[in-house]
Amino acid sequence: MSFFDTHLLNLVVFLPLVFAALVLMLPAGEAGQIRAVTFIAMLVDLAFGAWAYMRFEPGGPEFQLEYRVHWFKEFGLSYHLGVDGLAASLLLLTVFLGPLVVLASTTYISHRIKEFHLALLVLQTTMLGALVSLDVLLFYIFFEAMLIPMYLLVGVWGAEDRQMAAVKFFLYTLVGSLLMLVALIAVYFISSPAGARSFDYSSMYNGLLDANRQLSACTAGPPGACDSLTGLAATLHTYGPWLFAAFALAFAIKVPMWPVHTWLPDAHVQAPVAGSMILAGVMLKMGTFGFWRYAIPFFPVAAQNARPFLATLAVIGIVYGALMCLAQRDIKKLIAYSSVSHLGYCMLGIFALTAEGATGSAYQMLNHGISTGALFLLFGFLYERRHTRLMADFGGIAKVMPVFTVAFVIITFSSVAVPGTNGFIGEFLVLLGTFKSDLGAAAGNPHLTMVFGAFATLGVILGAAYMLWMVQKVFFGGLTHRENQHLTDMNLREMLTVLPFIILVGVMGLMPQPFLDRIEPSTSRFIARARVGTPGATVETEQVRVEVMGLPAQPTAAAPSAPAPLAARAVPSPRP
Amino acid sequence: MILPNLTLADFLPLIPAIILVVGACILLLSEVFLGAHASRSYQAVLTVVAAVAAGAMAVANMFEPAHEVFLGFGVLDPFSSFLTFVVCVGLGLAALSSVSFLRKRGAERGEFYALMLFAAAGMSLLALSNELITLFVNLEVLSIATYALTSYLRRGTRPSEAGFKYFILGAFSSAVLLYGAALLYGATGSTKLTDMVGPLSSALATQPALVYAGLILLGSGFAFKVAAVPFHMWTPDVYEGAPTPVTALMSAGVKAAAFAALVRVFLTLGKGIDPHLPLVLFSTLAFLTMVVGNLLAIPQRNVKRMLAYSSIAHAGYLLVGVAALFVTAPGEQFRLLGPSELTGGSPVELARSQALRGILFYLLAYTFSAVGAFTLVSVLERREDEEKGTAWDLERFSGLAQRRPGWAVAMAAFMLSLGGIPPTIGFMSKLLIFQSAVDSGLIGLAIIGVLSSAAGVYYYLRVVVYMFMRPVPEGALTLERSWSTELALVLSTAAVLVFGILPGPITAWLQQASSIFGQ
Amino acid sequence: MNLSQFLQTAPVAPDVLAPSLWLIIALPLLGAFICGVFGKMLGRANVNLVACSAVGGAFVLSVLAFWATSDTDPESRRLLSFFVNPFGTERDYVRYALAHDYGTWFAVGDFRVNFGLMVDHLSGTLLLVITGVGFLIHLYSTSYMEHDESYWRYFAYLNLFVAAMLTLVLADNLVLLFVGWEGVGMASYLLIGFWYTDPAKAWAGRKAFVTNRIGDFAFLIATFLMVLLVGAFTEQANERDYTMANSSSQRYSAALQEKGTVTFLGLQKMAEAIPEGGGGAVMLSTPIAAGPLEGYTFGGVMTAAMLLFLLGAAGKSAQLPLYVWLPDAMAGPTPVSALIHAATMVTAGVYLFSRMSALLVLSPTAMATVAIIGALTSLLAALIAFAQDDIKKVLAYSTVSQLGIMFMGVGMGVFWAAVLHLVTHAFFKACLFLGAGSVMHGNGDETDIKKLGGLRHEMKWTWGTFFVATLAITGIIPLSGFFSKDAIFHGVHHNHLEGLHWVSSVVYYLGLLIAACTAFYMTRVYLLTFEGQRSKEAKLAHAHESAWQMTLPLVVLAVLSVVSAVYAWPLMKAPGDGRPQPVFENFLSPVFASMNRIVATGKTVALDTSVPAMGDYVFAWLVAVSGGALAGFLYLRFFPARAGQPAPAFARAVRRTAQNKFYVDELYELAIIRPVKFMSFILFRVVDALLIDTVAVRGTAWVTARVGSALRYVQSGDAQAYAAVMALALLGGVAYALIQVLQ
Amino acid sequence: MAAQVVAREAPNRPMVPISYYLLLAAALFCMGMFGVMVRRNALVIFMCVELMLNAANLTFLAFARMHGDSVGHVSAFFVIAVAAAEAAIGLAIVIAVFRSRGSVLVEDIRTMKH
Repeated sequence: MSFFDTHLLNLVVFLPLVFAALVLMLPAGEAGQIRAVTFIAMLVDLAFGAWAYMRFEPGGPEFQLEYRVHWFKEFGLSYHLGVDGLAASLLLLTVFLGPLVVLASTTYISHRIKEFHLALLVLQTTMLGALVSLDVLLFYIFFEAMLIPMYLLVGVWGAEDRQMAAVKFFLYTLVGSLLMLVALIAVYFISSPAGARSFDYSSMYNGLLDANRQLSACTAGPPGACDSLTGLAATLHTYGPWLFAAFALAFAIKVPMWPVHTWLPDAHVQAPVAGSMILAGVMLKMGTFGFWRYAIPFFPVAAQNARPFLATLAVIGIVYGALMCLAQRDIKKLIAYSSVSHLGYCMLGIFALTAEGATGSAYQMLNHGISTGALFLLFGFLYERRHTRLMADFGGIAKVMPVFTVAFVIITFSSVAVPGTNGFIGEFLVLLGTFKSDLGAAAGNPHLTMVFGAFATLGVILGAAYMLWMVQKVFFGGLTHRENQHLTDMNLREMLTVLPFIILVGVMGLMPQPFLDRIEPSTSRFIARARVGTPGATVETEQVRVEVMGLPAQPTAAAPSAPAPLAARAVPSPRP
Repeated sequence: MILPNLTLADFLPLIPAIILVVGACILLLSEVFLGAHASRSYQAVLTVVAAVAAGAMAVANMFEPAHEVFLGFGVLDPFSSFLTFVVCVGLGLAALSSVSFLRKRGAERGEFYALMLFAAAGMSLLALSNELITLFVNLEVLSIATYALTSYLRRGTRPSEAGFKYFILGAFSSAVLLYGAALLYGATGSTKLTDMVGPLSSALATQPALVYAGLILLGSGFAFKVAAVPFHMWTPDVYEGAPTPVTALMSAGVKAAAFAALVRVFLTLGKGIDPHLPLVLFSTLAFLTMVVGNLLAIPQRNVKRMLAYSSIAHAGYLLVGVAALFVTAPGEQFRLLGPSELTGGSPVELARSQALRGILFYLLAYTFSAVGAFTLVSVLERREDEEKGTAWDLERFSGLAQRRPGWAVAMAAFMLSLGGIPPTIGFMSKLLIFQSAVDSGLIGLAIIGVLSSAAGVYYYLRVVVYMFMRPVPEGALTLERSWSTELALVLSTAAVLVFGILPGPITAWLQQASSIFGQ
Repeated sequence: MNLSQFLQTAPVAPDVLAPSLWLIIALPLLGAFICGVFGKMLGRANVNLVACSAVGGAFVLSVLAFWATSDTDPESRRLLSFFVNPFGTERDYVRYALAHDYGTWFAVGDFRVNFGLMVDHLSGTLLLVITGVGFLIHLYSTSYMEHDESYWRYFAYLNLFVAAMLTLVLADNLVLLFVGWEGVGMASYLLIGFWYTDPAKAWAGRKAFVTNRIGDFAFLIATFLMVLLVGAFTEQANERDYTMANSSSQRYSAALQEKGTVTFLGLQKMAEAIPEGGGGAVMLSTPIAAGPLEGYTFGGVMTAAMLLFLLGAAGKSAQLPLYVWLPDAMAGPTPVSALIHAATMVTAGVYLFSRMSALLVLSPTAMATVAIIGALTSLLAALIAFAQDDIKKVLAYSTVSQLGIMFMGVGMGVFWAAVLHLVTHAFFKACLFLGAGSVMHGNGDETDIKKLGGLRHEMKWTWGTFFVATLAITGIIPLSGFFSKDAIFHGVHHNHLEGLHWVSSVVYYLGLLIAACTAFYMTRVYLLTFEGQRSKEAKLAHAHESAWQMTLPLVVLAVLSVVSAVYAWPLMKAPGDGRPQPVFENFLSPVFASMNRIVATGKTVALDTSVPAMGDYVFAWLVAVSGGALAGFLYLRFFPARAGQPAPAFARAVRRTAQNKFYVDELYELAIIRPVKFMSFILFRVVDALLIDTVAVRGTAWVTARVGSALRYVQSGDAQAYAAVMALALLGGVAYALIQVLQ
Repeated sequence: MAAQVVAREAPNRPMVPISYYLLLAAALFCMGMFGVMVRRNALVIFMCVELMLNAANLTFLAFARMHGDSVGHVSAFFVIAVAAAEAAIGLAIVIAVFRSRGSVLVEDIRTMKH
C-alpha cells in the first residue's frame, strides 16, 4: 500500500480541522466564503471517506488502513487508527452527513456564522476520530471532546431554552463517561502486567481474553466453581460486572437507552437543524458502537449475565419511546422520542447475539442516521419558515408545499420501515435475529425469546401510528392557519439537500448487500467475542484475538502498513 | 567550632532562588532612582526575565543526579527542580498579567514585583529544603511575602481584610507546624529529615503519642498551606481580596511549593512509621477537599471566589495523588481490584513514581489553567466595583465571545482544562492522578474524584455559557488590551491546548522528576 | 387447431419470457415515476396515456406470461413450461409454471431473500385480473378524474398500487410478498387520503394503514416462526422425511442456501415432509428439539403461524376483527374503491392462503378458524349492509361479506372455488363500484340511495351493467357469481376437517343465510337506485349518462361477470378417474397438487371432489331468489304503501344498531385506542417528565446545589471561626492519633 | 560543649524534669490557640499567635536540653527572628486594617464571606 493508504484515515479525520484553520483566517463578515470553504471541506472529506470505505476489503484482516505511532508512551498510549467494517460504515455515514449539514444550515444560521462552521468542522473531526481510533484512551478523548462543539452548537445556535438543554446534555453524558474512564483505567492495569501495559485496544482485549475464557468456562460448571479462580480471572469474576456496568452506563446514556434517555428530547428540541442531524445521525451511534466495540467484548461474561436485563431495557425503549411519541405535541420532540424507539432496535439486535440481529442492528444504525437525520433536516426547513414546533400550528401544509410533503412522506415511510425502504431491512433483520436468538434461554426460559420478539414487533404498529398521526396533523386537512397559507415550497438548494437522503433510502432498501457485506465480518467477530461469555460456548482464540500492527521501532515514524508478523503482534507494544 | 566546607556544587540548587532574589534586589534598588510617575513596565519585564532565567536553571538542574547539599539541609533532586520550574512559570505569567492590572489602579511600585520574586524564591527553596527549620524559615519567607502582597493595594477594605485573615491564620498554622516540628525533634533528636527516619521508628515504640502528635500537627500545618478542607476556610476570602495576579501566584506557586514540602516530609518520615497513618490522613483530607470544594463552588456567582473554591477542589485531586504515595502494596488498601493486583499491579516503586509524576504534572497543568483563568478575571474587573462586590460577577462574562472571541476561547480552554475535559492539559493531568489512584487501589477515591469533577464541570461550564450563549449587556465596560496580558493569555492557552495533546519534553522531565531524593 | 391447442401454444416460449418477468412490475412502476415526477408538466392527456399504457403493457405481458404457463409442444403434446424444483430431487418438476431468480436481495448469516418471481396458474390468473381490471379502471378514471387538478398524483398512486400488487402476486417468497403486501397498503393509504384537504378522508387513510399494520405485525411474527420452523426442520429431519417429500437433505439445504429460507416452494416441501403417517423423524406431533421454540410440536407452531397469518390476512382482506377500515376506505375516489377495495388488494388474504394451501391444510384448527372467521365476518357485514344508505358503503360491506365467503372456502379447503369467486367477484364487484361511480358522476356526487332512484331511464348503460352485476352477486343462474359461490358452499358442505366435523355444517348454513342476505341488500340498493321515481331530494333534476371511457369498462366487466361462469362448469375430466371436474379446479390442480398430496397422506382434511347436483343448484338459487323477492316486496310494495306511518320501535332500534355498524368502531375506540393514548399520556407525564427527568435527574442537580449553598454559610467570614474550625480538625486528628496509640 | 556542661552539673544539683517544661509549653500553646479563637482585638490575637510560637520555642529548648545538643537552640533563634519579621508585617497589616475601617476588632473585619 502506498503512503497515501497508510495516511488515509489521518487525512479523513483531520482534514476538517485543517480547513477549520482556513476558516479561522477568513474574516467573520464573509459568510459566503466561510460557507463555501466549509462545504468544500466536507465534500473533500466525503470523497476521502468514501474512498476509505471502498478500500476496505470485507475479506481482509479485521482492522484495515491502520496507522500507529508512539504517543505518550510513558502513559501507555499510542496514536493508533484503523477501521473495521462497522467503523467504516459509520465513518461513511458521518462524512455523508457532513456536506448536507452545511447545506442545511446556510439560511438557518444567521448569526455568528464563522463560529458555527468552526464548530461543525471540529465536531466532524472529533466524531471521525472516535470512530477510527484503536487506542481506547484516544477513543475516549475524542468521545469526550465531541461534547464540546456539540454543546456549543446546541447552546449558541439553539432555540429559546438552549442553555439548559446544552448543560443538561453535557453533564448527563459526562457523568457516565467519567465513570467509564475509571473503569477504563482499571482495565488498563489489570489487563497486562506492569511494563507491558498499554491502552491499545488489542493489548487490552487480548490481555483480558484468557481470563474471560477461564471465567466463562467455570460459569458453565457447578455453582461456586468460580470461587477457585485465581489472578485476573478472579478479579474479573469479582469486579467484571462493575467494570461492565461503568462502560454500559456511559454508552447507554449516549445511545440513549431507557431510562437514561431524558437528555435526548431536550437536546434535540433545542438544537439547531445541524445539531439535531448530527446528534441523531452520528452521535447516538457512538453509544451502540461503544457497546459493540468495547463494553461487550471486554466483559463477555458480565455482558452475558446482563443481557436479559439490557435486552429488556431495549424492548422497553422500543415500546416506551413509541408511546411517548403518541403523547407529544411538539414535532421535534416526537422525532426525538422516535429515535429512542429506533435505537432500541439497534440495542436489541446487538444483545440478540445472532448474525441477523447484529448485522441488522448495524444496518439500523445507518438507517436511523439517514431517515431521522432527514426528518430533522426537513423539519428544519419548516421551522425556518414558521418558527414553531407545535403540530397544532400546522395542518394542510401539503397544499402549499407539495414537493416538501412528498419528500417528508417518503422519509416517513422509511422511518416506519415500509418494505422497499432501507428501514425495513434493518428492522426486519433485527426482529428476525431476536426471534432466532437465545435471549429467552439467557433469561431463564427459552420461550421468553418470543416475548422479547413480540414486544419489539409491537413497535411496527406504534411506529406507523405516531408517524402517520404526525404527518396527518401537519400536512393534511385544511389550511387552518393564515400564516401557513403563504409558505413557499422547497427551493433548489433544499431539494438538493434532501435528494441524497431519498436516493439512499431507495438504494439501501433495494441493494443492501454491498453495505451488509462490509458489516458482516465485524458482525461475526463481534458475536464470537460476545460468545466467549456464554457458558459452554466453544470459541477459538484465533477467532476472537485482536490482531493489529505493532508499534514502529523508532518513535514518530510512519508505521509499515502491512500487518506485522504474528510474533511482533503477540506481545502488545512494549514500554521502554 | 568546625566550619562546614561547602563546595560550589552545594550552591547549584540555590541558583534559581539566587537569581530571583537578585532580581528582587535590583528592582528595589532601581526604585530609588525613579520618580513617582516614571513608567515601571520594565519591572515586569525584569521579573519575567528573572523567572525565565531561574526556570531555565531549574530545568538544567533537573538532569543532575539527586544528592544532598549543605550537609543535608537541602537536597538537589529533579523533583525540587521541576517544582521550581513550575513556580517560575507561575511567577512569569502572574507578573505578565499584573502590568496592566497595576497600571489600571495606578499602583505600579517596584516592591510589588520584588515581593513576588521573594515569594518565588521562598517557594523554590521550600521545595528543596530537607530540614525542618530550614523548611519553616522558607515557608515563612514565602508566607510573609504573600501576606504583604495580599494587602498590597491600599484602597478599599478588602485587601487589608484579606491580608489580615491570611496573616492571622497563616501565622496560626505555621505556629502549629512549628510546634509539630518541635515535638518531632524531641522524639528523634534531629531536625534533618534524613536523620530523623531511623530514630523515628524507635521513638514510635517508646513514645508514640509524641510522634503522632508531631506528625498530625505538621500535617495540619501543610494542610493549611495547600488549603485542604477543613483547613481551607481562609482561601476564598484571601483569594477574593488579594490582587488578582497575586491570587494567581498563590493558587499556583504557594500550592505547588507547599505540596512539594508536604510530599518530601511525609515521604521521608513515612519510611520511619507505619504508612497507614499518612494514608488515612491524606485520603480523608482528599475526600473532604474534593467534595466540599466542588460543592462550595457550585453556588458562586463571583467568578474569582468560584475559582478560589475550585482551587480547593484541585488541592483535593492532588491529595488523592499524595494518598496514593503511601499505599505500600498496590491494591492492598481497599482491595477494590482484588488479589490479582499482586500479579497485575505495579510494584510499589513504580506505583509511587507514577503518583509523583501525576502530582507534578497536575501542578504544572493547574498552574497554566488557573493563572490563565485569573489573568482573564483580572482584565475584566474594575476597582470601582470591588466595594460593591460585582467586580467579578458572572455577568462580566456575558457575551464575551462576541466582544473578544480570543479571550472567550482562552477562558473556555482554561475552564475545560480545570474541568478535566479532553483535549486539554487538565484532562491529561487528571488522567495521571486517577491512574495512580486506581493503580494503588484507591478506587473509591478515584470514583469520588470523577464524580465531584463532573459536578465541577457544571460551574466551569456556567462561565462558558455566559461567554458564548448570553448577549452582550448594555453599558458593558470597554475592554482595553495590553501586550503583557495578551502574551500571558496566549502562552497559557497554548500550553493548555498543546501539552494536552503533545507533551513534548515535559514527559521526559516528568520521568526524571518522579525520582525524589531518598526514594 | 382446436381451442385447447391454441391456448396451449404460447406465442412467447416460457424460457424466453421468464427472465423478463420483472417488466410486468417495472412498467407500472415506471408509469408511477413518470406521472409522479413529470406529471404536472406533461399535462392531463399525456399522463392518462402514460398511466393507461403502463398498465396496458403490463396486461399484455401478463397475458403472455399466463399463456406461457401452459405452453406445450404442438407436435409431441409435451409440456414446455416447467422447471426443476430446487428443493426437490433432480427429477421433481414444478409444472405449468415459470420462474426466474434475479439474485440476492439481502443475505445475512444463513438467512437469505432473493428477488425471485414465479408465475403459475394461480398467480397467472391474478395477474390477468389485476392488470385487466386495473387497465379498465385506469381507463375509467381518465374520465372520472377529468375535473381534478391533481390527476397526475392520482395516476402515479394508481400505477404504484398496480406495481405493488403485481409484486405481491409474483413473489416466490414470503418476504418479497410482504413487500407487495405493505406496498399495496401504502398505495391504498395514499389513495384513500387522496383528497387530503378533508381531514376525515386523511384520517380514513391513516386508519386503513394502521389497521393493516396490526395485520402486518402478525404477518411478520408468522414469517419469523416459519424461519424458525424451517431451521428446526432441517435440524431434525431425516432422509425418510425428505424422500417422503420427494427431496433429499443436501438438495434441500443447498436450495435453502441458494434460493432463500422462506420461498414458497421450500415451505411446500417442508409441509409435504411433516404430515403424520409418513414415518419420518419429523411429524406434526414431533416436539422441536432446541431453540426458542424448544418443546413445542411442529403442528402446534404451524397452527400458531397460520393463525397469525390469518390475522395478517384479516387486516388486508378486512375480516374480523380488523375489517373496520374498509368501509371508511370508501373516502377514496370510487375507481380506487373498485380496484383496491373490491377487486384486488382486499383479496390478498385469499391469495396468501391459496399460495400456502399446503401449509394451511396441516392444521385443521387453523382452517376451522379461518372458515368461522369468514362466516361471521360475512354475516355481520351483510347485516350491516341492510341498513346503509350510502351506496358505496353498501358495496363496501358487501365486499367484506363476499371476502368472508372466500375465507369460508379457503378455510374448508375448497381453494379453487375461493380463487374462482375471487375472480368473478373482482369482475362484478368492480362493475358495481364503477357503476356506483358512474351514478355519482351523473348525479353530482350523490351517494345516498334514498336521494336517487329512477335512474334506469336516464343512465341506460349504467343501469344495464349494474343490473347484470347485481344479478351476478345475488347469485342468479346463469351468472358467474352464482356458480362460484355455489361451488364454495358445496365444498364447504362436503369437506370435513379432521376432528372438527361440526364446522362444515355450521359454516354451510351460515353461508345460505348470508346468500339470502346478500340477495336482499343488493336488490334493495338496485331498486332504490334505479327503479321507482326519482327522489325529491336529488341534487340534480336529471342525471346524465357518463362518457364512453366510463361506460366501456362497465360493459366489459358486465360481460366478463357473465361469461366467467364457464369456469365453474364441470367440463373437464379429472386426471385420475374420468370424473367430471370444473374447469377452474382442473386448471388450478397443479398449484394445489402438493396440498392434495398432503391431504392424502396426512388425513387432516377429507376433501370431496364431487360436483354439485342439479338439486343443490336449485336450492341455492331458491335461497337467493327468496332474499331478492323479499327485498322486492318490501321496497316496491310494503314501504311505499305505508309511507308516512312511523315504523315500530323494535324495527327502528334494529335499524339504528345496524346503521351504526353494531357500534364496533366505538367499541374499538373505547377498548383499544383510548387506553393506548391515555397510557402514553400518563407514561409521558408521570414516568418520563416527573419520575425520571424531574425527580431523578433534576433532583440530583437540585440536591447538590442546595447542599452547596447550605455549606457556604459555614463560611461566615469571621477569622476566628476559621481558626476554630482548624483547631477542631486538629483536635480530631490528635484524637485519631491517640486512638491509634492506645491500640 | 553544652552537652559536657550538662554532664558535669547533672549529679549534684536537683533539676526540674523536662516534662514540666513540655507541659508548660503545651499549656502555653493551648492558651495561645484558645486566645486566637476568643479574643476580639486583632493585636491581642496576634499576641496569642506569638504565644504559640514561643511555646514551640520552649519545647525546642526543653528537648535541646534533653538531647543535650545545640539544634534546638539554633532553631529557637531562627524562630525568634522569623517571629520578629512576622511581627513587622503583622503590625503593618493591622495598621492597614485600622486605616481602612477605623477598628481592629475582628467582628468588624468580615466583609468577605460565603
